[in-house]
Amino acid sequence: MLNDFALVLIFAVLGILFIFGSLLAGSFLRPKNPNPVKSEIYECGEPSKGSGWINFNMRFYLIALIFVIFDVEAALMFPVAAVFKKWLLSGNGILALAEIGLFVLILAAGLLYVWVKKDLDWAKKVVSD
Amino acid sequence: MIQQLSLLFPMLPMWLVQAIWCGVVAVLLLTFFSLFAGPVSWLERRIAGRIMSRIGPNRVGPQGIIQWLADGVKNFLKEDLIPRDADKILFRFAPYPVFLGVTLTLVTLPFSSLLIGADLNVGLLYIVGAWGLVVIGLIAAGWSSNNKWTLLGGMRSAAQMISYEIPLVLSLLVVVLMSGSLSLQTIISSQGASPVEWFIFSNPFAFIAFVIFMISAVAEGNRTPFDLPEAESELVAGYNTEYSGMRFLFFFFAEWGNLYVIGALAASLFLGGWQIPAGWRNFASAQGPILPHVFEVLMFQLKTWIWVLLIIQLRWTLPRLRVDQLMKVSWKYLTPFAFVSIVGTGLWMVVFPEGWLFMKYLLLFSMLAVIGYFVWRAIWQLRFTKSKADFKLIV
Amino acid sequence: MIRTEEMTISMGPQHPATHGVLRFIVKTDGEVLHEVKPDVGYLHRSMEKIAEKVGYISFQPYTDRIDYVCAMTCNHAYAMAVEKAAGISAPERAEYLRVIASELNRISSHLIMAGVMAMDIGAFTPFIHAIRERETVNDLFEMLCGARLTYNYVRIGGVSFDAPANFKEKCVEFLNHFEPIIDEFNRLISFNKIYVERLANVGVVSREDAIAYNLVGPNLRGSGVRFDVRKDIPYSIYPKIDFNVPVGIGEAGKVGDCYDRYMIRIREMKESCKIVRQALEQMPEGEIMAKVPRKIKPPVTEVYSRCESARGDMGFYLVSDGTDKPYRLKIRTGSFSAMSIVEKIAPGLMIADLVAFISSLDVVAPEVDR
Amino acid sequence: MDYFKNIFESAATVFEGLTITASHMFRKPITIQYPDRTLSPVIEMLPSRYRGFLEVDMKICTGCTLCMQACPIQCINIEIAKKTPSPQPSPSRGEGDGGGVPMRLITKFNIDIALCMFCGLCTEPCPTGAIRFSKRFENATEDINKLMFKFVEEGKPVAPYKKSSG
Amino acid sequence: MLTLYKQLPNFILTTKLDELLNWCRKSSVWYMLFATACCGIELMQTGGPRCDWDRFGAVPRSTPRQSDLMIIAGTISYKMAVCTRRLYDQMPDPKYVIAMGSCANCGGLFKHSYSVLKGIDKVMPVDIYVPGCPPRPEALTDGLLKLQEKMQKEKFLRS
Amino acid sequence: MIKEKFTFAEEVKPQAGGGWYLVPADKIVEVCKTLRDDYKFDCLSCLTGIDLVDYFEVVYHLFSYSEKKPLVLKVKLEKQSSTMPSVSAIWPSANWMEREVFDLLGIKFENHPDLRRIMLPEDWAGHPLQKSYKEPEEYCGMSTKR
Repeated sequence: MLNDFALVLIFAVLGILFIFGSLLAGSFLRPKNPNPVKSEIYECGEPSKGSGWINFNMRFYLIALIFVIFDVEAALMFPVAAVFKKWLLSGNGILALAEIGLFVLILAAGLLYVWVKKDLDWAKKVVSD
Repeated sequence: MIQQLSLLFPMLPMWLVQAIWCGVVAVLLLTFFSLFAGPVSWLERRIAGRIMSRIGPNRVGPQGIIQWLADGVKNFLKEDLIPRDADKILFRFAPYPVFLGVTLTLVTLPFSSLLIGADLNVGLLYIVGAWGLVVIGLIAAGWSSNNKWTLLGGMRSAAQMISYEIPLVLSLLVVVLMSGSLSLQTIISSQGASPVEWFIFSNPFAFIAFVIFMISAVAEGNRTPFDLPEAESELVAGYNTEYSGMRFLFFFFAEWGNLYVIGALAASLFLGGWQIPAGWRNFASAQGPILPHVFEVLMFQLKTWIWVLLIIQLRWTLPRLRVDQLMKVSWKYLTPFAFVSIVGTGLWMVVFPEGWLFMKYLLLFSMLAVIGYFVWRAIWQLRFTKSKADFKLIV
Repeated sequence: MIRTEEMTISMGPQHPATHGVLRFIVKTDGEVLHEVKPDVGYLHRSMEKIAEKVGYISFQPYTDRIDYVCAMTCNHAYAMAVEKAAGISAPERAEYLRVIASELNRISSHLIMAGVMAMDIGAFTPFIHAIRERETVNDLFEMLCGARLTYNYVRIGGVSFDAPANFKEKCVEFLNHFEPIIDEFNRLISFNKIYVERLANVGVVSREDAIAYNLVGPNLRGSGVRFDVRKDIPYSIYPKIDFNVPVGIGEAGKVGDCYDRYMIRIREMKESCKIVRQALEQMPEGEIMAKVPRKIKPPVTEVYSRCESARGDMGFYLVSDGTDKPYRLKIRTGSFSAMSIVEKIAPGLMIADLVAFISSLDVVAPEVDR
Repeated sequence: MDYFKNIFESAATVFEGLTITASHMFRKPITIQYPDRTLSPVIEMLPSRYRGFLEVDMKICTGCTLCMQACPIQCINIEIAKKTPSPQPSPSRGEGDGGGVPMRLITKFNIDIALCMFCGLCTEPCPTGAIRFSKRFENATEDINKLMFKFVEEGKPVAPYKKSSG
Repeated sequence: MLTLYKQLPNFILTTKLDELLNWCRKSSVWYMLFATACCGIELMQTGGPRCDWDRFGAVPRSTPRQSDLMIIAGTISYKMAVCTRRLYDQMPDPKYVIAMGSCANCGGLFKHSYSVLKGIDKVMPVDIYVPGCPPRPEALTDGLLKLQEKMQKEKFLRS
Repeated sequence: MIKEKFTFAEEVKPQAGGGWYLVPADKIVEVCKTLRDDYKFDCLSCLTGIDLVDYFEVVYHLFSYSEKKPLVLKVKLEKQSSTMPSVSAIWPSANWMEREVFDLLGIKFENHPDLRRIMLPEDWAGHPLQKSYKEPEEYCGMSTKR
């Protein structure tokens, strides 16, 4: 088992080396003529006004928050799902199903709550000043 | 395998043999990835050309087949720009997770019953996790450039990818329910070679799960109709607006690599992966130990490429969604249906522990009917404008 | 409370969605727009000043460049203005040829609009299909007058060339080929659910706004005003031809949304096909050019002539002082007023909607700037 | 109910779109593979009225400069020198210079193709059809000076064509 | 390393390498989506099905960062010239410019105009001039082929 | 009909072409408002200016969509002041048209919400459609000669 993860690790290292190596090799060959305009931020041919680093709209964070909740719960379901078949074969299928159903129901209720609260709607008015 | 190898080189310590073996496999997979992503970009351009009544690249090499090589070398020789006001460290960092996120999934893709980088027992979770790396890269690229278009692109990609990860994971759960394992090899071996033994046709809810999986996987891969992060007509080039040369190429690489990952996952999770009919297996085994694997690999590739081609065609057919519609599709359509399909599959398995053969055949034949209707309809479309399609005035 | 900052983005002059060189200074908090300020003039070529310098006949090729997507109607409008001022009337066959050329060009212009609209929504294929059909129209024009884009075909007092020998057959062949293509185009993109959802209820221009902001042509009709210069202030041979004027009915959403404006163009292409067919049938034999002096010197007068271009009511306001050069030539175009409404409608839309809204107005940069 | 209608409509229209693109994969591209893989050169496919680069047939040019006057942007530049006839016959048109009468010679006939707008206003007044459109359209160059077409070589003036003598 | 390479004399390997790299570069000319006026429509048609620049590996990119070729398609007014120059500057090297049509070549028919730049070569170096008003797509393709010839002849690594 | 309501409006009917009404500059807002509200001229289809060397003329082409008829108003404007009231409050379409007239002819409109140059860059000198306009030798370091 650990072997397999070693492969993943080596793969990751090699992948990083691949990118780094090709960028490094390229840096010997490619031209480099910087000038002040070239290193400006591109904004459709006009000089850029202000920084791009701003306090971004909350909606994005809201989605992220909902995501985290759902993803964690979905991850929790993986082990249950993995043993579901075994339970089924040992005759406890209905119990397992009830468990899964209950869990999904709670999740769905959560989704419904967010839905009704209109936090899923993109254009919901967010207080801003 | 490793035991046999270490017997071959008794003087080397075990861990070194393992490391070398892993390295070889990794290099092979990376090579495969590069060799896939390049030509598929050429293929996509040719297909797109055909759809648009033009030709596509055909001058570079025979029929333009090494177009991708020229593109690669050109970008290799292109100046590498980092804007003055950008966050330089993050800017350099961004391509790594994007590239790795896609390539790392290759480790667990089973090309045949033997050919697999590593059959992790948490395979599916691993794939989801590795895929999650991509979004980090995209946000990093969007944020670090200090450009407003890239920022919007990065934010969109973040919102999109996390939203579609939920239905994706939930649809994977259906497969886990049916197979009882997270390992991809086990999932494939619990299916069969015949279509009725595939998970996709095992019950109607699994079919819904498959559709959800495909839609959200396309969204994860940032392909049309979900290509908002790099929406060319809205955000110039999205998160990679400021990237030039080689760094840009890695984003590109990842995009086409993603295609393969999506296709391969669809094939192995729902369509029986490398499973070949017993008749073929018997025939092949009689010829030698290699041939069954060749057949398996070919079968797997066939199933994968169908989806790769479908996604390519989809890209050149559909317009793109808006951000709020994108969210709507994910949260209001896909996620509820994913819940339904999980509970439904569980119920189905309790009610029909052996499966219901009639329903399997019904699903299979309705699928075939849809495909048949598709072909008929395509021919009808062809004939509707055909007589005039070759209309040329001056030639 | 987390504060949301606004950011100011300059959209254009080089931006894929701004077809040419329009620029929008956009204030947004991420996706929703708070304020959009169009900044035009990147293609100001001083047509009006040139007209004062070069004279009546020499200005004719310049009118091609006012609205290069639909140059025939510009030619036509200008020729009508000068004819009205100088008291010349073109022979009937020339009028028919003008109408045929104008309507064919309307088709090719609307094709560009429909294709670009699809491209801005994200579908690339319909755009290329539109371009493909446009090539055939260009071939027809190449046969007719030898140029693909800047025709200089409609002249003061007539047209420059008579229809070539097999022009009628080729035209009919093209129309027979083209009408099913519109249907295919519709099935490919116009009726696509994603496309409809992207356009319906987006950028709704009310009837009152449309009139007050002086929208013209398809944009005006999209808001439900039944007004077409060809019908209501008839010119040329349009009274002799039977055609409909499509008006927005809000088939997917509200009246005056982007989808209405888009569908009106699609319908107008079909109407144009009808007009071309009729005109080809009715076209009499005869002269194509009236007697026009080498130097046109209209009397001291002023003329305002209107013509239905692909972008709507195109007006030439001509002040002559009796010499062979216009004293003042004002070109009133549809895109100019269409751009001015962006400021009013855009706040509250999303960036993606703004792109759709601009392309649904079918703005051509040189028509705005001239 | 709208909820399911939306799903159905999306699926149906996407399906329809896919059939159309699929059918397009089996149609021939309409591309004309300029420059080398065409059945005949593109220049031969163009219609007879095609307005390519201007060309001047100096044999029948009368030197009337009507084209120069007609051009709105003065991209045609003709210079005419009035000369008393030299004892030798003029280089390009040997015979028939009515001796003694002051003779006009076209010393320069340049068309700036970089400036030209291909409107056709110059070809219309030409009394003999000497200035006309050819079908040539390809002359991309690295040097903008090559876009100045010179129909009269420097130092080799051409005598204008006269209807009576020709 | 590159400086070292530059000092190498011309011999068979370096010239062959140059040729190979140039061949790759010329086979993948990505042009910027930049069109101002009438020529822009012909530029669209050039990318369209009849002429299809994709055959030569030329695809449009909308950001200057990823493009090699800038096609000045149409009239450049003074207001635009400033932006055009900035866009040109923001393209990474190596970069090329095609002046398409009379307006970009020398102002064309807008030579009477007070607001039009008379020739794009006043603000940036131009590699290829394509005459025509507007040039038909084939003429522009001819320009691309001439540009490819020029690229092939360059000494990329030792310039 | 306009004559009855506004005695100061002067009707001009030249021999060729349509006629127009000459309205004093300070009365134009009043006239336009009445025309829009009472005579259904709901659209200002064209607003432009002419430089007649001695004085400016501002021309209003009105159009009524309900009755489908046009009307032309003209205002004479002395060159010294070249200032007149804006009608952009009556027809929003006048906003940009007046900006264009200001940009190209230099006529200033009072009470205009946003009177800036529209076609030419902000730092451009002069108003090019004036007959006395001379083209500058260079702009931003770019020579204007060929």
